[in-house]
Amino acid sequence: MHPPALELILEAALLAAGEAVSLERLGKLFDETQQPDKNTLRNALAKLAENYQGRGIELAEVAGGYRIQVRADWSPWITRLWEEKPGRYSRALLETLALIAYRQPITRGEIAEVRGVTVSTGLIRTLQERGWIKVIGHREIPGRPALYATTSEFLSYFNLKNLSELPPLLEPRDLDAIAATLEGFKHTADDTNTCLDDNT
Amino acid sequence: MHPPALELILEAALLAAGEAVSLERLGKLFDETQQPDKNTLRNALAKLAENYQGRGIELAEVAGGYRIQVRADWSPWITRLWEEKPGRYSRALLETLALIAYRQPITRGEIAEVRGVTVSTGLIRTLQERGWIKVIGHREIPGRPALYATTSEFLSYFNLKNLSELPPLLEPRDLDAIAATLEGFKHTADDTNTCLDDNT
Amino acid sequence: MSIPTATSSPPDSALARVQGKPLTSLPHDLYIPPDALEVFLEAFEGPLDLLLYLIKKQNLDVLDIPIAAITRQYMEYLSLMLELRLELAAEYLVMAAVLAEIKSRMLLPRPNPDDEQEEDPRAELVRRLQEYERFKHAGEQLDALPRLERDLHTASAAVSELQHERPQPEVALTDLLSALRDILTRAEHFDHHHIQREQLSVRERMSQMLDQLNQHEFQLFTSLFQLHEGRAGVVVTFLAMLELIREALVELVQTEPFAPIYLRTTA
Repeated sequence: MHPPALELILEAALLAAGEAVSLERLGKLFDETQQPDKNTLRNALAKLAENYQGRGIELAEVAGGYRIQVRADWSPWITRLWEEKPGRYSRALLETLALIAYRQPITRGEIAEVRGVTVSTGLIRTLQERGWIKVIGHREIPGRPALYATTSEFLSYFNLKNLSELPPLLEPRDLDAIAATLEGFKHTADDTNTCLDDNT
Repeated sequence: MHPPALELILEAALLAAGEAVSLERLGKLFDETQQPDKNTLRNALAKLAENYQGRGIELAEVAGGYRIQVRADWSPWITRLWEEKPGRYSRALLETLALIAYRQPITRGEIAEVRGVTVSTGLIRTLQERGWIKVIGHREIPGRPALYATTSEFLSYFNLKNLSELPPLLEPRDLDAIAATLEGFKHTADDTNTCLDDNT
Repeated sequence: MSIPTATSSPPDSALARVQGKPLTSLPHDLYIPPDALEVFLEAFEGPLDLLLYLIKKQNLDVLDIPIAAITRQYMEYLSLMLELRLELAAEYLVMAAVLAEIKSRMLLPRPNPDDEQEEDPRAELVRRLQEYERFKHAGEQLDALPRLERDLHTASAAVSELQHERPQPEVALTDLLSALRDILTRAEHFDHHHIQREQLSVRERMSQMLDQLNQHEFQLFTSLFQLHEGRAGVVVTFLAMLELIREALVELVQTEPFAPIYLRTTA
């Protein structure tokens, strides 16, 4: 059989994998003597992405590599495939996950300090089993608490390439500014806008 | 969003399913008032099949319905995706399987309750794809959660005739002793009598 | 400090009855149907979350909390939660103490009004509230990101057995057993006495019976017994049936006295 176009081989491979595949792994589909270099692979993938214009699928680059996925705005049709509704995550889980994502590496105690309530063991275990967080060390303080960080599975699951793609955190007004504001606040209580995010 | 062409919706659904989908199930992707009839669906599928000419994937009609699959003669490129060693199942998967085996029929919620951790959809799907568990009904409580039980494939994989041949579960300290005798377990399966245990 | 208790609420007209007792201390600005109250109160993620709610609800700035008013409202909610016997995290009570302390420090005259070093007693609380709010917001943003299984679905094509040489992980029965041992040592409430040899055969029969009943709508009671299994088999079948009925998975149907009894799934 005459070798087909590179992008079609990659398409078949990505669909066969059914998960994100790294460039390295895609390169290894070929005999060593015929392995396309990364640029060639990237160009072929760009071509593939173009083929998907106007269709329900798209090529996405996430932390784990490249994957073909159904576009988010097509999910109304897709979710009807399954009787079970996708799980919802509790606020406790999402807030804990956010703290680990933005503040990694972080201990359970440090998470509890910010949230004002203890972090349950079950919640941490759920996050570990989903493969979203892992222990990457211990803080050298009494008790040697585990330090948690997010994984590339976490990024891939949320359709992100890296941590810097996370939505930006609200900027806090720094403490000196807070102190200053507190001093003069009574006199300058001029604006009624109490939103924190107009922090400029 | 303007509704896209029917064959593109079907393509997205078939690729999201990753397995054969029946015509009935495809029809149910649409609102009842807009459900295309079977002929319309078949025509759209034929169009889809045409799109795949010369590509690494094809539309196939199999026992369970229609599925998109990788063409057999493209395997040389695909098989290398999986040249690694077999992975290992996670602790979460083994615990879930153990609970289903010993406490069937059981819902995901009940498993989560005992384990103290939610059970991911992916984990259940892995066990189903392995053919070790199946849905045998639904509990009549809000949400009608599926009831899982082990299959005969599960029994034959572990070389058991029936569930009562699973090691009995007593106090945790007894488990070591049981584990020690498990090595010789297969050889003591003495008779071919397939009826339930007669040791009472 | 004063920790509010269920009896500390002032008498008022009863707004709702909780476990037979009149509920009198509903915060005056809280309009929630009594049956939704518990759900509402349980939804708070902790004292910081509750405080943020009280502040936002009144359009106040986190940076300038009227500490006396907020403390009073916080205590009202807290006594309500105690009255409803919600499982209160200890942190709620700690926060009550913190608020009371700040309140009393605010009342003290400053030794030297020009002393710049003197920190506002609220500063630490403000810092914590701000910090919590950032991550509460971050959690919401995370939830709004498109994610697999809900918004995105990985596309995959079927691969035939021949192509698919991916070896499956092997599992030994000992792995299964040690997994179960882990659960047992972890979950004390796990009723492991129910897992015995006889029980397992009952469990297996329950699965078989449900499977059977799913395929035929009605099944004659007597047809479910396999006489060739002997007495033990009949007992197992009967126990399985009782267990299925107890768990409300199947029901017995009899149209009139002495008529044949049928089983069907409740589904």
